[in-house]
Amino acid sequence: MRISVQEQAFDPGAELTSFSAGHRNLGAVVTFTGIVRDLADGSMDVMEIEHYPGMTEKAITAIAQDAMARFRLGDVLVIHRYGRLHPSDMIMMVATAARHRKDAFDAASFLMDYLKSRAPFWKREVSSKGAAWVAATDEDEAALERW
Amino acid sequence: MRISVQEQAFDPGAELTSFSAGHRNLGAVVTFTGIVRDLADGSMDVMEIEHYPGMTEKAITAIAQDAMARFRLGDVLVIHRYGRLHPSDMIMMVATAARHRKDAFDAASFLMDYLKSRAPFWKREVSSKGAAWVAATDEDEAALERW
Amino acid sequence: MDVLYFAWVRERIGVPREVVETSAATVMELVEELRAREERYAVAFEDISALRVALDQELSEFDAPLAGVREVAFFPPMTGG
Amino acid sequence: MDVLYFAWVRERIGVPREVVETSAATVMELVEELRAREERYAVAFEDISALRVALDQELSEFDAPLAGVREVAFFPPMTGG
Repeated sequence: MRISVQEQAFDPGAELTSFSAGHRNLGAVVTFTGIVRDLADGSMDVMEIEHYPGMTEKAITAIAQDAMARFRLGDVLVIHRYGRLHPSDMIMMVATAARHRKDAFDAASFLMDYLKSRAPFWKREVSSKGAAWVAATDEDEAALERW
Repeated sequence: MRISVQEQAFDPGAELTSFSAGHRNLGAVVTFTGIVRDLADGSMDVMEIEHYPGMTEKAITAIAQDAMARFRLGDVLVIHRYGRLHPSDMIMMVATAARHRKDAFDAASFLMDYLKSRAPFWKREVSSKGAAWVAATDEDEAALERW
Repeated sequence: MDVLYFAWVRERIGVPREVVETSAATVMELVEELRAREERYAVAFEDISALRVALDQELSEFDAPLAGVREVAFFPPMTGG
Repeated sequence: MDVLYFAWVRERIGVPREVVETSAATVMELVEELRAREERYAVAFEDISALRVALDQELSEFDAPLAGVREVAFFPPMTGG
């Protein structure tokens, strides 16, 4: 299990390569990569991601441990950035490895649902027209209910 | 949309890097990578994957088009190998890109469920103790019913 | 008509493909003709529920008509992914 | 007690963290004390349903006791991922 909360960019491809290498007993690797989306009118300059140092690592570790306990997983990776990002930058990534595809898929969805609403990050979209905090959605909160 | 049925090895990391590059409007990329699992006693020498040239490409293309029609996707990638593989080799990969994570996850699961039971591949596990064709499971057939 | 065999169906019949002259109207009639030919066909087609069929590279059913079909393939349930 | 603010709560209050001397027994009592202090706190804590609280870096509830707590953080619903 590896958790990284970092300001610097990461390479999802290189992460997938090292995460999936050398497994003789895990047949399924699932990844999710989150990418900064531009605003509808293409005006975004920067996405600022604020977090709560200390709590962030603890919260993500607890979510990852929960995933390891709920699903039959061989390994978990979570990388999440903070700081100033731009459209098409990679914000975060999760990877799960399991013997069977259902565990790998379910665990990756579970991790994303919990990271979305339970990891202390806040996003602010800055464009030439101003800045606005991204609001949490009822849909994201509701997504937790299926687990 | 890219479909590749190939004998040669591929690099899932490099594929993820090129698949996820440059999207300003797709926030979510999901990948599944299938890896050859050894037999329980660690005795597998080779996994031979046979396919039906011509039909394979058509069947996978139809499955990918179905995914594009059912989910709000920006892009789909499917790579599937045939020939002689060894434990820990990458057999196949799917990648999906969408605005939202649910579409990307659902489409990747859908693709896997259909590739498993509706793409004309057959696997044979060869070990020092003999060779056996991998049997389809009721579970894999049942997985199609949720779509 | 080209008839193709894959996986253990191919192994039992001993060839990956062959040209078959037939006036069978349906897949099932073709199966009956093949079964009657030789023991190896009878063995390969013993349990139809364990087999799948594709007509011109599209999955089909054993009661499907063969009119206009150029390529028939028999194989066990697929195990991709 | 260290009190931390994040995102628009931080913006409204104007500082990311401060030390608060309090004898509040619960989070809600602390919120009432802060609201009574200055307009910027009243504005930040206007709608408690739009806020979340963490005690010593664990998500908690507004009726939770503060006994033994060293760090309280207030913030809007999280938007990770």
